[in-house]
Amino acid sequence: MSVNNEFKPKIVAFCCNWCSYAGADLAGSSRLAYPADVKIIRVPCSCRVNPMFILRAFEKGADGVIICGCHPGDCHYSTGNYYARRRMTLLFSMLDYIGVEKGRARVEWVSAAEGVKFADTMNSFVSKIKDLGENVRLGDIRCKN
Amino acid sequence: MTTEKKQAELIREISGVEPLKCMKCGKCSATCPAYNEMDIKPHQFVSYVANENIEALVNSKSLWKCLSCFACIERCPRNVQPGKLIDAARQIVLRQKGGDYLKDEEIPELLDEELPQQLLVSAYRRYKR
Amino acid sequence: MKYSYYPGCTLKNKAKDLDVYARRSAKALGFELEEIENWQCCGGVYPLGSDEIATKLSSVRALNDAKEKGQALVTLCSACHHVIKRVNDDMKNCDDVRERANNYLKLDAPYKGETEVLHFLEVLRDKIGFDELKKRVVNPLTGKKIGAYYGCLLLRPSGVMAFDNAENPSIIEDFIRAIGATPVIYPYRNECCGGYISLKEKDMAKSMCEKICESASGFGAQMLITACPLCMYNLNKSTDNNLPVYYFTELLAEALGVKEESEA
Amino acid sequence: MQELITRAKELLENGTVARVLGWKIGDLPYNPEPAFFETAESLDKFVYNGFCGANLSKYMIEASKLEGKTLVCLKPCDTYSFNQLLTEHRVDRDKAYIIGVGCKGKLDVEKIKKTGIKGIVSISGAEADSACDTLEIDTLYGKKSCAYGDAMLERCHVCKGKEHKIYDELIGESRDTADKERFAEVEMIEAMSPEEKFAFFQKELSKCIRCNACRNVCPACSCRKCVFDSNKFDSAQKANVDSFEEKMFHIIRAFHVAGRCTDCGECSRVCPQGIPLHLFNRKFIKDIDELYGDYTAGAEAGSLAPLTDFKMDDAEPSIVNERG
Amino acid sequence: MQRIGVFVCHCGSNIAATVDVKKVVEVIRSEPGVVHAEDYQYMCSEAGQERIAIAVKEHKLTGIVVCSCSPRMHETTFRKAAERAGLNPYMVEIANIREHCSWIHKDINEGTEKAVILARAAVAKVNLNTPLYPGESRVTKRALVIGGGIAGIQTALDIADAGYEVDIVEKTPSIGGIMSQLDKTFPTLDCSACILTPKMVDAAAHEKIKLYTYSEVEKVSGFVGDFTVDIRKKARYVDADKCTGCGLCQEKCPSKKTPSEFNRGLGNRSAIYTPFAQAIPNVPVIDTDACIKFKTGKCGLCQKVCAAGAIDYTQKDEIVTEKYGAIVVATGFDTIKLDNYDEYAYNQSKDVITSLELERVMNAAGPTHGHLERLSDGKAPKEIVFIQCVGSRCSDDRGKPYCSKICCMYTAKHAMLIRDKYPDVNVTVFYIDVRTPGKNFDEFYRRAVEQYGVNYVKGQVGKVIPQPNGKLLVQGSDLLDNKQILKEADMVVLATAIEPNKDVRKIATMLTASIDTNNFLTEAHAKLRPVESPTAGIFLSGVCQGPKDIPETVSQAGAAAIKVVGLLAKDKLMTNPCTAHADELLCNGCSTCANVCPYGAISYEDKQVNDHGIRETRRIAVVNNALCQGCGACTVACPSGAMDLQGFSNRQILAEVDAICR
Repeated sequence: MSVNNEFKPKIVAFCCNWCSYAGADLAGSSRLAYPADVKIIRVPCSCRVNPMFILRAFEKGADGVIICGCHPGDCHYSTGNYYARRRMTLLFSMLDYIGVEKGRARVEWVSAAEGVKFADTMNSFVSKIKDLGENVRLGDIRCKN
Repeated sequence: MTTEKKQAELIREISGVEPLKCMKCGKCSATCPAYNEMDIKPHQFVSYVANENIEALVNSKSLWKCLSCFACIERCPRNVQPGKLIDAARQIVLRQKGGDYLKDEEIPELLDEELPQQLLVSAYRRYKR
Repeated sequence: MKYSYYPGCTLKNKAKDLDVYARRSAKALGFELEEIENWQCCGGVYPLGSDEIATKLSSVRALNDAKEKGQALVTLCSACHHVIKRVNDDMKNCDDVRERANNYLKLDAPYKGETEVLHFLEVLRDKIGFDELKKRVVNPLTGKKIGAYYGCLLLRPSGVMAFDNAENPSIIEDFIRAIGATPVIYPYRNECCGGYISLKEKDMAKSMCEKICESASGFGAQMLITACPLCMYNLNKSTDNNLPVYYFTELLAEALGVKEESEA
Repeated sequence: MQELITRAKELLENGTVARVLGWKIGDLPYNPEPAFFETAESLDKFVYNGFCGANLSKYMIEASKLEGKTLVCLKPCDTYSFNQLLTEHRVDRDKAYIIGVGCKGKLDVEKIKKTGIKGIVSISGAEADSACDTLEIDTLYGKKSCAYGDAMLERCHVCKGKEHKIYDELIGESRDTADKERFAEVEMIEAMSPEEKFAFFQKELSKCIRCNACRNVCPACSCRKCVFDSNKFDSAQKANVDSFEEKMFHIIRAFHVAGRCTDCGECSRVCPQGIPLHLFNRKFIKDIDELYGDYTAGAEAGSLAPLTDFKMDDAEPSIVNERG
Repeated sequence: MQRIGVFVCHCGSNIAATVDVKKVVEVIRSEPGVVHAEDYQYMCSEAGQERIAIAVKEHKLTGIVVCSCSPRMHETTFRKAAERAGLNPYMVEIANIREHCSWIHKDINEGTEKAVILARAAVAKVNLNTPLYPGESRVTKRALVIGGGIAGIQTALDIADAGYEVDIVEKTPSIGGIMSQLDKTFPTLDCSACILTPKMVDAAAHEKIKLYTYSEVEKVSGFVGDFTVDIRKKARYVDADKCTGCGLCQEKCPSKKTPSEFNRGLGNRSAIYTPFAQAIPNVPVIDTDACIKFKTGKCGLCQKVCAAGAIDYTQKDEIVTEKYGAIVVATGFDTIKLDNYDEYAYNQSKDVITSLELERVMNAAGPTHGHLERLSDGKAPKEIVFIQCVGSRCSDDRGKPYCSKICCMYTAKHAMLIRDKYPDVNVTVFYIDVRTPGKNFDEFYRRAVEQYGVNYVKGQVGKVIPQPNGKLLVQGSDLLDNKQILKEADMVVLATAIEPNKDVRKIATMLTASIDTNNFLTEAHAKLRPVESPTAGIFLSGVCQGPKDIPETVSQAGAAAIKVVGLLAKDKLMTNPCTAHADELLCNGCSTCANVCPYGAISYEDKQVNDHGIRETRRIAVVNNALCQGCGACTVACPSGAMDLQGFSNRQILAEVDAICR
């Protein structure tokens, strides 16, 4: 096992089944590498992602959370990503408001055909999270422990 | 790393061009107004850099024949921008000591009455460090 | 309307006509060209290397000067226009160039490509409007068959210059129509005149210009107009006065009836 | 107030309403509490004055299940909450007889105490009919006074207006109280550095004792069972049963009421620890107004809340990184 | 507590090369709920599936985790295997350790570590899985084909021949599509009309096929087996029942200056027109933008001359609503606009034309009656230059990044036909690569070179330069001779890139079918499900899915048809059991969920509930399982958490989150 103590971020990616999960599959079958720090959870649609899931991930020690869905206008369920877009915009704004570093959570639209974009997105997200370093603030905003 | 490899990398860096994007269609060479004056043709600039054949490239006549008219850059279907590559190769030469293509002593005889400053300034920039 | 104006070195010297007629025409059309103070030479060519910075600074200074006055920056010479427009694009879109240039210059506020760069022709097309220009013409150049010579620098690369369709431009033709003359469209109007190559390779530039003139004459042009002193120089070297070359501003001043006006 | 009581008795006696929902005199001069009155006699204990800040609209959820109509006294800001509950089918319009009561700004005894006034025996100048510019306060230590405005709840300084959005009749005068910028506090926080923001909220939130007062009073928190009390978001692996909710409670609560919160300010009013909870809700309101167009929850019954609506060209979430 | 079995697949070396499979098995054994773990070379093989069945029995498994390729590949396989072993198929979860792990990581330690975490997340989820049971929905035994080109016609014919009703909706006045505009077809040089017209007639005459020409799909709702579609029948202003197709109206129409769409704008048509002689139906339409009667109120000549009294200026658009079980998209393609390629002088010279325009020029019914002539002066050309890849394979933002696939072959066809008919005409083809994969294709191209003497030059053209004498100077590269060529030509033909029909985006949105960055419809699987959209009940036929030639289009049309028939042959469909469900005791009845449901699947009922002894009537959300598609929008909108999604429940997803973040 590696002995260097390089920061290995924990990253949760929520991918919609129809576009982004398939985009991730395409990245895989095209052998486009991105860091192993990213772990994907399959959801039917980006609109299935409850802000509570994201907060829970952060609370449990995730350093970054990314939500991927079909491009606006291309949602398999017609409108799901439009709702997700509003929800996530407000949530991210709130996170920023309480002092969580910008960029810990991200939304990207990746279609089933965009394997390259998927890998690029994950690479850039991981490098952003590495820049931000470990997530300490969201671990406990109340700091009672 | 060999010198040529290093130079090839330097050319890529200065120019910001990725020669691997080239699909070898030859549209740059089909476009170039200075084509007939060149020993290494525009499409070859790309393959020479890709193949790290830099020695031949920097010694070529073509370096000093490119007009920087941007026609190859405009028309390249793969956004390779051969014109930027040749300029970067020129920079490699110019940035070396004694690499100037235009010597001060030869200037007076090149001038004439109508010659605009713009010409002199431009030639200085392209030919001299 | 007041614009910041960047004349460039050649317009102060060999290409005075380009400048003088432009100023007179501007006045007649009701806008003012306010020359930037202490402008420095643009360098004539845009430095292509992505690591070049010092060679871009004079353009940035001029651009920032216009920004501080809250004016758009107007150019006349094709080369100056090309360099300044592209440096402006770098300042707007290239983080590295912007950061380094601002580090060097230490301006009051960092310059981020805010200034609108307009060629004089673009002012005529987009701000005055060719229809309006047509109305202002007192001395239409009816019957004159004029070939527009664009050259490279105004048009390419089209993504950055955004001046006109780089392969089939129409702005100068529209200008020619507005001043009452007839444009002659010929395919070499956006081919290179040889540019700076004419300093050392006179024959090469000559043969290129011959092709241009031949094509223009072939399609019936009686004269060419250009916005570039270097194009003018190169074209003049290869044409035997069958096809005179003028700056577009000279014909503009003539059409507006201000050509002979003394500079007051 | 007398007019209100007279009218209430009348409506009780002629059978229009079965009960009255208002405020009852408390054990101290400044703590009237919400109460149902079933008989004309019991209305002797009815009070309506500057300390009747409590928003009665949420009580209408239970009242809607009772036989007969309930007369409910709603201040202008309370009518927004009532409308919002109506939109969400939580109250029955036919079971309510709404008297829109005038409002001259509601008072916060904590603010009076903060000016150094202690041992309050009685307060005059807070009556609904004759609200003065200055409150005269009898204390154990003698007479004191306090400017009405200085004693007002934060929410009254940023009042949405004294127009009742829904009512059957109106009784009593109102007085304009808005004299502060509604989003000034939010903007102040937005302008802070991430470190300052975090320090600010960490300090405030660490005061929370999870007493649920905010949740209980909030008219938007009207769920039959709160998610924090159900096992829907529970999971088998969870070691410490309540750690997650503990930490994220206020953020999640604010998100749950985003687009539905009428900014009534009850959460901050009732917080025993004095946490400015409205700052979360108001941030969402500000974002919604800026990103999706002005929207006031409860201004109109039946309107589509911003989070159940969208536009094709809504801003991308990355806008958060671009702003400020 | 579940009894979970974990099965880790080597996938040959696809997984095993970068994931230590044995180690995954070893580590995962100690996860809560796991009672059995094993690995195998190929879990998806029959032997692999058999191992699952044996383990289910031996270890009394209640849940299964398969660590393998993407669930999009084999989820169904393993669910069926579980079902055969007596488990509910929804007790299976897949940990994707191939596409999301072994294929993208090089370091075996890293890959193994991640595979373990992915497996843990799946185990955590299965611990909370519950058996799910699909419902049933009915199948409307009728199909809709959108687009009436060769793809649509062939699909419709094949479906109809299998005995099912099928409707074709075609936007233009006639079926036939681009193929009807072609002169000859490769690689056998058949006359296009000769092979297409009989198919058009067959389609029109088929008792199971109904044609909606000059019509557009306006609205689509419903789901697989039960779509409801609104079709707008645009007003033709000609009564199709009365019209005899005599053509007199077109002859007499005084407005004859409208560019003919069929002739690619190279000729004109009248305001009342049928696009071409063999049009089906042979009923004209009135173009109201060109018609004098519609523009000025005067004229009315066509009405006067029509003996059948078929002209009706008062006709209105009509909306027809139909039910379908399956929908086939066959919207086809068009050539790109060449405004970004003015170096080829298409806009500057009439003698620079596209290949599709050349088809019209070569066609006997075309603007030049089949004579090869210059459109500027009608003179016979002596030198013709063809330029390949105009707008194709362009990764700049001017053109299309893909190969249009058909150009190499049709250019060889054009070159051959010209050399055959006009032996004195020289033909030069500038090409980058000649791509001729296909039966008899390369032989065809070689014939053009060897037998017909077509001059193929490897290199792209930089500029086409119109000359004062009317000729075109073509400046191109000859990369083999390392020369810049200047060739004087009389005509230049551009092999213009093709792109999906402009309307496809709108249609894809209506169908919620996914579309790629080039506007081609995405297939469910690039290799294994090429004619199905990922959206159930939507099928793809022809170029709307990707560039292809006629033989390929016809094969794909047949494939799409058999998929449709396979669907329509069922009486009932199993519905996806992963639908939303409201907890009665938690539901507030607030309607927030219904506001975000794209399918109108949520309604409210006043229900008697018993909430821990309190009996009362409450307004409760009720989900229609046949309508719900399982997106989950409602679950997040619900403030109380009453609404949850089966198969992707809040607790399941949180369990995955926890397992990953552990």
